[in-house]
Amino acid sequence: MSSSIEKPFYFQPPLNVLFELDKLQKILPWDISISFLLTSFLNEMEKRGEVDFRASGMALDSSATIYLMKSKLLLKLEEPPLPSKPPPDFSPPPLFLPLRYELTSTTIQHLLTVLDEVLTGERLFGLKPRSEPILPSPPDFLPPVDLYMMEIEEKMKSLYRLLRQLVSGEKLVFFSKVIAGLEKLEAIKTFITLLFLAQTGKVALWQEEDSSDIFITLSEGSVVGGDRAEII
Amino acid sequence: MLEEIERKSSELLSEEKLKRDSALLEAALYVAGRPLDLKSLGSIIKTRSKRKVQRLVSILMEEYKNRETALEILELDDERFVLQLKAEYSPQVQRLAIRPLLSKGPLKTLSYIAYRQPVLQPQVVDVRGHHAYGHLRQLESMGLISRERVGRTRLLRTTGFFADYFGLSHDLRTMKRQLKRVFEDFEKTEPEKK
Amino acid sequence: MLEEIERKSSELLSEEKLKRDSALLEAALYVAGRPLDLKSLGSIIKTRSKRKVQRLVSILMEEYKNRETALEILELDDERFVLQLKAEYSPQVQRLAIRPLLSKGPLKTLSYIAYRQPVLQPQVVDVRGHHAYGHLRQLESMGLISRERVGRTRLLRTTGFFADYFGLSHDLRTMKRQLKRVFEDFEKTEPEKK
Repeated sequence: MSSSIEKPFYFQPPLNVLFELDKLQKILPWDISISFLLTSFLNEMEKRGEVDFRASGMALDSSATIYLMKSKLLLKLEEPPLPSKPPPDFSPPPLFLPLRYELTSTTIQHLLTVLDEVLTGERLFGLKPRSEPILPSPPDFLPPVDLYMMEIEEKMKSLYRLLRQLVSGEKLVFFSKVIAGLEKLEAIKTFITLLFLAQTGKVALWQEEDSSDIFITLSEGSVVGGDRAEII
Repeated sequence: MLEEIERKSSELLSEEKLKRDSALLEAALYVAGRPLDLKSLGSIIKTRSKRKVQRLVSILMEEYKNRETALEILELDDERFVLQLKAEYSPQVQRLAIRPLLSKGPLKTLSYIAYRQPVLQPQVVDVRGHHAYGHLRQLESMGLISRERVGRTRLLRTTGFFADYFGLSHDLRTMKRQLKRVFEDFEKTEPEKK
Repeated sequence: MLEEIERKSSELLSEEKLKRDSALLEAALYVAGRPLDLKSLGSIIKTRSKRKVQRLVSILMEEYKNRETALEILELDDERFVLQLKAEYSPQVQRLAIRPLLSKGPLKTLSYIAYRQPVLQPQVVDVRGHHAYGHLRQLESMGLISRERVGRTRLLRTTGFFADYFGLSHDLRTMKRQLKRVFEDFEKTEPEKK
C-alpha cells in the first residue's frame, strides 16, 4: 500500500480526490461517494494505527466542498425545466388564386350616397375646398410670426377656459355646443383653435363614424405631440 | 300538314328556349365570379329541376371545352360550377384584374387560417410572423376571413365567400380534407420549396 | 416534298401562335372587365403593331357574335374593346353581384376625390382623416385614382377606369357636370338624408 515513502497513503486513488483539490474540478461531484471515501480513509488510518489530524481536517474540508457542489447541482436541477419550444406549426403553401371576372355590386348611387356624407363632413369642419389645386404662392405681406403665434395662444387660452366651463362635471363636450350661436367664420376659427389645442395635447378629439359631431375631452396633464386629433 | 308545322314550330320554340336558358346560365356564371350550385343556377332559369340545370350546364361546359378558349367552366365536388380563366393564362393578365390580387404572403396566412380554423389571432401571428397583422386586415377587408372578438383576442375563421371563391366545401371538415389534398398536391409539384 | 412539309409545319406553328394570342386577348378582356385600348392589348401579346391587335380582336369579336352567347365583345368609339354581358341578360343575373367594389371608407374617399378633382392629397386627408392614406394606396393599386407629384405633395385625380366603371365621361369637365347633375337629382329624391 505505502509503496512510496514520499507520498502518504491518502495520495493514492481514490482517496487522493480528497487531497488534491485540482482533481476535484475535473470530476463530476455525482461520481464521488463521500461516505465511501471517508470510511476508507478512517479504516486505513485505523489499520495503520496512525492518526493524522491534518489529513483528517483536509478530508473533512474537501468532503464539505464536494457536498456543497452536490447541493448546488441539486438546486439547479430543481429549477423548473426550460419549456422546450414546440416544433413550429405546419405552415401550408399559399393557395392558388383563380382569376375570375366578377360583377361588383357598387353602383353610382352608392358613390353618391357616400359623397353626400363626405360633403356634410367637409361642411362641418369648415374646411373650405381649396379652389386652386396648386399650392398658393405666398402673399406679399405675411404677418410677423411672433404676433400671429401670440394671437393664437391667446385664443387657445380663452377657448380652453370656455371648454372648462362647459365641461362642468361632465366628461366630454360636444363641438356643436361650443360653436352654438356663432357666425360661420367664428365657428371655423374656433375649430382651428381647437386643433391647435389638440396638437398641444390639452384636449383630445374624436368622432364616431355615424355621428356628425366632434367629442372633446380635456386632459389635465397635457401631453405635447402625439397623434390625438384624429378626424374620421 | 298542319300538325307537322305545329310540331316543327314547337321544336323550334323549345330549342330557342334551351339556347336562351343556356346563355342565362353562362351570364350567371360570368357575373357571379364564384361557384354557383344547381339551386342558384336553377333559380336563374326559373326551374327546380336539378337534372335540367345539370344537363344545360354540361352542354355549356362541353361547348367551352370545344372552343379552346382562355376560359373554362369547372364542376366542383359538390355539384357547383364556376367560370374562370384557365390557370395557364393567369400570369400574363393578372395585372389587369380590378381587385388587387393577394400576394404570396397573405395567401400563406390565409392557407394557415383555413387549415387551422377556428384559430386564435396570436397563434397565427406566432406562425406567420408580425407581417400577419397587415395580412389579416387585408384578408378581412376582402371578405375572406372573419375576426370575432373573444375576450382580449380574436378568433379567426374563413368566410362562406372564401369557400366559394376557392371552390371549397362550406362544411368545415370536408373543406379541411380538400385543403389537405391541395397542399399535398402542391408539395408533390414543388418538392424543393418545402 | 420536303418544302411542302416545311411550309405546312410553319403554317401550323403560326396558326398555333395566332390561336394562343387570340386566347390571351380574350383572357385580358375577361379579367379586366373594362374597356382596354389597343396599346394595353398589344402589351399582353407583346406586340406594338396596332393592326395586328385590331385584326386579332376582330376575329375574336366575330367568334363571339357567331356563338350567340350571353357575352359580347364590343368596339368603342376610341379604339377600345370591352368584353361584357349583353344588356338583355343583365336584369336576370344582377342579383348575383353581391360584393361591393370597395368598402365604405375607401368609397367615401374616392367619391370626394371624384367630386373635387384635381385635388391635393392634404385636402383629402383633412376631410377624410388619417385613414385616407390607406384608402389612397388601395385606390391607386386598383387603378381608380392617379397620384401625380406636385412639389412636396400629390395631386389626385380619378382615372379612365373610374369613369368606365361608373359610366361617366373621360373628359373631366363633362364628368364633373355629370356627377353634379346626378348628385343634385339624387339629393332631390332623398330629401330625408340632408
